[in-house]
Amino acid sequence: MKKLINTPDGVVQDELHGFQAAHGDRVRVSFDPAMIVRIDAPVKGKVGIISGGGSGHEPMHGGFVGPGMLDAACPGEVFTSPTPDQMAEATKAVDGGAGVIHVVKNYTGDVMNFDMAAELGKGEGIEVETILTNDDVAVEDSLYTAGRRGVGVTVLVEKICGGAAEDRRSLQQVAELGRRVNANGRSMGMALTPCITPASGNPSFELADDEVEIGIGIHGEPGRFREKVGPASQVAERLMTPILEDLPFSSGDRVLAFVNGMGGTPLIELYVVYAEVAKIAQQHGLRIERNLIGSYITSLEMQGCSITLLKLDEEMTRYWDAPVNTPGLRWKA
Amino acid sequence: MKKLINTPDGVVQDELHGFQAAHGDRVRVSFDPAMIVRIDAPVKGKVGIISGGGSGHEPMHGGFVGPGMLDAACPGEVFTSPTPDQMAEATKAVDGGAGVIHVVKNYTGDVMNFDMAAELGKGEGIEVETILTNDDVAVEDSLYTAGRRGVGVTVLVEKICGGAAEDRRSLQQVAELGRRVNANGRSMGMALTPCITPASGNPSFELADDEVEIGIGIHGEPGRFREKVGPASQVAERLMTPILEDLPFSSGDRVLAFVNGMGGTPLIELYVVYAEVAKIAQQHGLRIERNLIGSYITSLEMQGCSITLLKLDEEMTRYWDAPVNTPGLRWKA
Amino acid sequence: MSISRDDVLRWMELFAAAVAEHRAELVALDTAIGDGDHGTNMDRGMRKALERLGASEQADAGAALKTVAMALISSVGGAAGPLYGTLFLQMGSALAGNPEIELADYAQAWRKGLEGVQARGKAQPGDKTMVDALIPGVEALERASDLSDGLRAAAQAAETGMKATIPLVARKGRASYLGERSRDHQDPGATSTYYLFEAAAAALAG
Amino acid sequence: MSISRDDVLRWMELFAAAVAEHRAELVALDTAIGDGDHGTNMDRGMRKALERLGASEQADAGAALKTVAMALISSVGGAAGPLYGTLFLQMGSALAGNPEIELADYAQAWRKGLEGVQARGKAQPGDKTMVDALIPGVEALERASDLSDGLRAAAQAAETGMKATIPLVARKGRASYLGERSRDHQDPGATSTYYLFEAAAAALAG
Ligand SMILES: Nc1ncnc2c1ncn2[C@@H]1O[C@H](COP(=O)(O)OP(=O)(O)O)[C@@H](O)[C@H]1O
Ligand SMILES: Nc1ncnc2c1ncn2[C@@H]1O[C@H](COP(=O)(O)OP(=O)(O)O)[C@@H](O)[C@H]1O
Ligand SMILES: [Mg+2]
Ligand SMILES: [Mg+2]
Ligand SMILES: [Mg+2]
Ligand SMILES: [Mg+2]
Repeated sequence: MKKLINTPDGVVQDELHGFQAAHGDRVRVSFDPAMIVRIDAPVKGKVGIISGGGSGHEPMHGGFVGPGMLDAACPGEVFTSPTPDQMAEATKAVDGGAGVIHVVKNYTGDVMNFDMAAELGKGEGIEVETILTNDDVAVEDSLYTAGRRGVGVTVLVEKICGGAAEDRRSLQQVAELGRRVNANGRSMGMALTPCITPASGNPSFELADDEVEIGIGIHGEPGRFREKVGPASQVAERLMTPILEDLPFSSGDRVLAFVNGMGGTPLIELYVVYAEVAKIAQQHGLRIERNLIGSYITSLEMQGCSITLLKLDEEMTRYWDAPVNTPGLRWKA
Repeated sequence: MKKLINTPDGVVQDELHGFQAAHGDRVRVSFDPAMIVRIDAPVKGKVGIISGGGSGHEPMHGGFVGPGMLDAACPGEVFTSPTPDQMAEATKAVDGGAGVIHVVKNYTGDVMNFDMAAELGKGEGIEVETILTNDDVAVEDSLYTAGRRGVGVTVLVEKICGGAAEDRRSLQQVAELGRRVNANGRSMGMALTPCITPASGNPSFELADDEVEIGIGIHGEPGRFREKVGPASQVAERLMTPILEDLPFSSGDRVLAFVNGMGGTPLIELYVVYAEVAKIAQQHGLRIERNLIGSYITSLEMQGCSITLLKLDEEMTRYWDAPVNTPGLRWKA
Repeated sequence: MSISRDDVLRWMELFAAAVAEHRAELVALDTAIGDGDHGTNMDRGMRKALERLGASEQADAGAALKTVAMALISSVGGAAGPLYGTLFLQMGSALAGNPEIELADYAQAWRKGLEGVQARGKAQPGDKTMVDALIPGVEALERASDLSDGLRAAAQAAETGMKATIPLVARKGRASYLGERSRDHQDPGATSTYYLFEAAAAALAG
Repeated sequence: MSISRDDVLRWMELFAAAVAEHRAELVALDTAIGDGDHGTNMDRGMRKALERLGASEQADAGAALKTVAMALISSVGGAAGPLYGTLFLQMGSALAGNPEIELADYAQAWRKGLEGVQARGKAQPGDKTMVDALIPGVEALERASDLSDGLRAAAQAAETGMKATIPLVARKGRASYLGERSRDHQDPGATSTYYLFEAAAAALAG
């Protein structure tokens, strides 16, 4: 294992020190419990939005803290959801009197830890609403699974809800909007290579030189199946077909298309994939009204990509376009 | 070789199609000769700024086309500098009557092709000034080399000159400013892994599982030496020491610190490195007034990083802060 | 024969040692069907638990277990943090103020812990989780008439339950994403639960 | 014996074929001390050159060489594009309008080409570049009294020059960044230049 780290156990602490050194003018980094908080939090009268999750997915979530997006993020250890006291502290830190949203990706650990935190938050008289993201069509949503994973749509939920909260929409309105984004978003991912967590030092799975893993999540888990590597057009097809069928998306829909890199894939390849996504979308009569291309929700140094499609409505589009000023996503500010 | 591409020969074309599909509202992509041009070019009365270079360094340069940065970029094949007719066309496309700047990274191929283009441009009555970047301290600047390579500082030159041009500074002023940025910037890079060009299909060099390559450029070339992998603190030291000694930087200097990923390194590691850079800068009494952390000038999927330090003056800082609206770098717009 | 506060402290030390010793094994099991952090998570948590146990006087066995619970909840994260946290919290509550813990009390505390884990995680037997080691362990204790024998039987039953997770297809937790591909792997959480019973047998079986 | 337009066309076909055949070798040489694109670059360029030669009538040998030059300049890029472009452009200019190219004319055209390459790239002999194959090749031609023998001698001299780049430390181009580490590798540009002389000997030596 070769990584730009000091020690496997210290990665998250060291990264937070770097984050503080780089962005200390716009966020407050605390170490015990670990959290990254907007420097002007709590913003009075604004719904606070927090998220959290294991580290190793950067820029998500810490890189999305700032005006127009998150008020705080709670980083766990690598691929390990954070603990309830982190979320409870963050909830208090961002409560401006209008209540607090928890954006939670649907993983057993995240859900349980956020649940415990919400119980604590409520105990202190803070109104908390949870938005659970579960957009990964690679997972069957049935009694036989922990339900679908929350992946790419999480980034979109955080941006759009951030815009709405900045616009002083109420807790219920922001929560409802976030749930609508999740309900109208679908994702699927694939890997060319595994990743290596610093603590384990070993690849998360073994892939032959000509194999790809289809239907992966963002924690280095193996996917649904593997196959021989094909051209980008085939990869795009593999990911787009289940996405399009699932919602389903239909001709005339306006969508946001998000091609996400898993951390180790260069931008040039994401644009090659985007070209294929645009072709397929056109064949299906979809109108891509907004797009996002880059590595925003990652799996350490894994090579691969995920595709997220979100069926847009007017409100989502408006808050997607609204100013955002975070280290990871920034425009009009 | 596993990549998200269709065919090795078609990568650049396919990427440009993706770029056009994604950003067609803000740039015009042309394929023969290949170039990406600001949609509102030429901007009357504004100095035009173009750059170009081999592909495989994304987002540089195409991702930096837009208000506040480049007017056009000319992508060559992967790691192959573009041809004179591309630069000549781009020069014509962005000439708003105030002359055109060519930002050229100091590589034999880039220099010769841009030279031929400038000869053509001049033939058509367009005033052209060239800014040559050569900030890589890993290379000896002597009669025995092709001179120092242009690396990280190129991104800073393009941003700062872009701001100055938007502010309607004259051709001479923008050129002088860009040369000052180059003269006050120093960089050095390292790799944890090689990269693989689509056309060759083979790693650009072989590294053992516990070795790193120090002093690499951005074309997969081997570096100056290799050594056993050490902690991030040691990597930062290896890169910072020659940078600090070279200008030299001295106590009290205000600097911009740029920690750049080579394409396959995840953001979490770049922040770990940034923490070390900040420590070393502080030990030397440098004041980091601005920073940039991310993968902006890359070498396909290579893992590793480079560090660039720029000694800031008031004018550079002002134009660094100025609005920029490109796919790869965006703020205040 | 009964269980004292010091017995519980020794139990936790042995569990922490087992987790540290088997950290890499737990990571490897979790890499195969999860995200490869179960060993690191439990090790980090149990080190924190020992630290907290050492930092202040524990009134009784129940208080000690609650201390462990809070340490795990605030340091483990992931699925294991809330689940083990709940297990120890429920056990600690059941035993609070009880200076002379008899077999029946102890078995009942485990039952409460198990109920807490199932309430939190909604796992049923056969879902390929820690519950599959927990249930047979608790039931063996409940059937026992002697503390020492009962703990040995519980550890054995947990081991059997742990091994029985191998052929199962996961229906809860991260492994469930794999569907059929989760078969033929031993569940990491069931494995750490087996070590918990083993540590109990070694520490409390007298 | 003299060189006709069709001889030049055959020469370019053979050169293109050689470059295509040795594409992987040139890439491997350039991977060792450069950026691994020399084979791809030259292959792309020569395919374009043949396309252009086929697309319109070439007035004479000089015109054909200029067509090749322009094709290379607008499709190769990198260092090789301007350098080979300049080589063929200078040769083409020197031979323009000459329907009956004798050995002396031809040798002089190569000399002009070499001068152009050196003016563009500033490389001196021993810098470990294509110039190290070009100079001995041109000099052999200049010494020759017979076209056929002269071309064979030139190819041989270029081969010797190419091999002589192996122990050199590069002082120009990308390989110069490597300093001492550039030693013990054959220069890719010198290698393609050797193939250019080989093709000339095969096509023009009658
Ligand atoms: N819903 C659940 N109920 C009971 N146990 C569960 C549940 N989900 C997961 N587990 C247990 O947790 C273990 C994984 O723990 P760990 O790796 O620490 O957390 P994470 O899955 O969040 O990475 C699994 O092996 C399983 O035994
Ligand atoms: N200044 C120069 N003068 C002459 N030849 C040069 C010079 N620089 C490089 N070359 C030749 O160009 C070759 C590399 O060509 P190529 O790989 O196509 O371009 P690049 O180096 O831009 O990738 C080298 O092997 C060398 O022979
Ligand atoms: Mg985990
Ligand atoms: Mg090149
Ligand atoms: Mg796990
Ligand atoms: Mg080359």
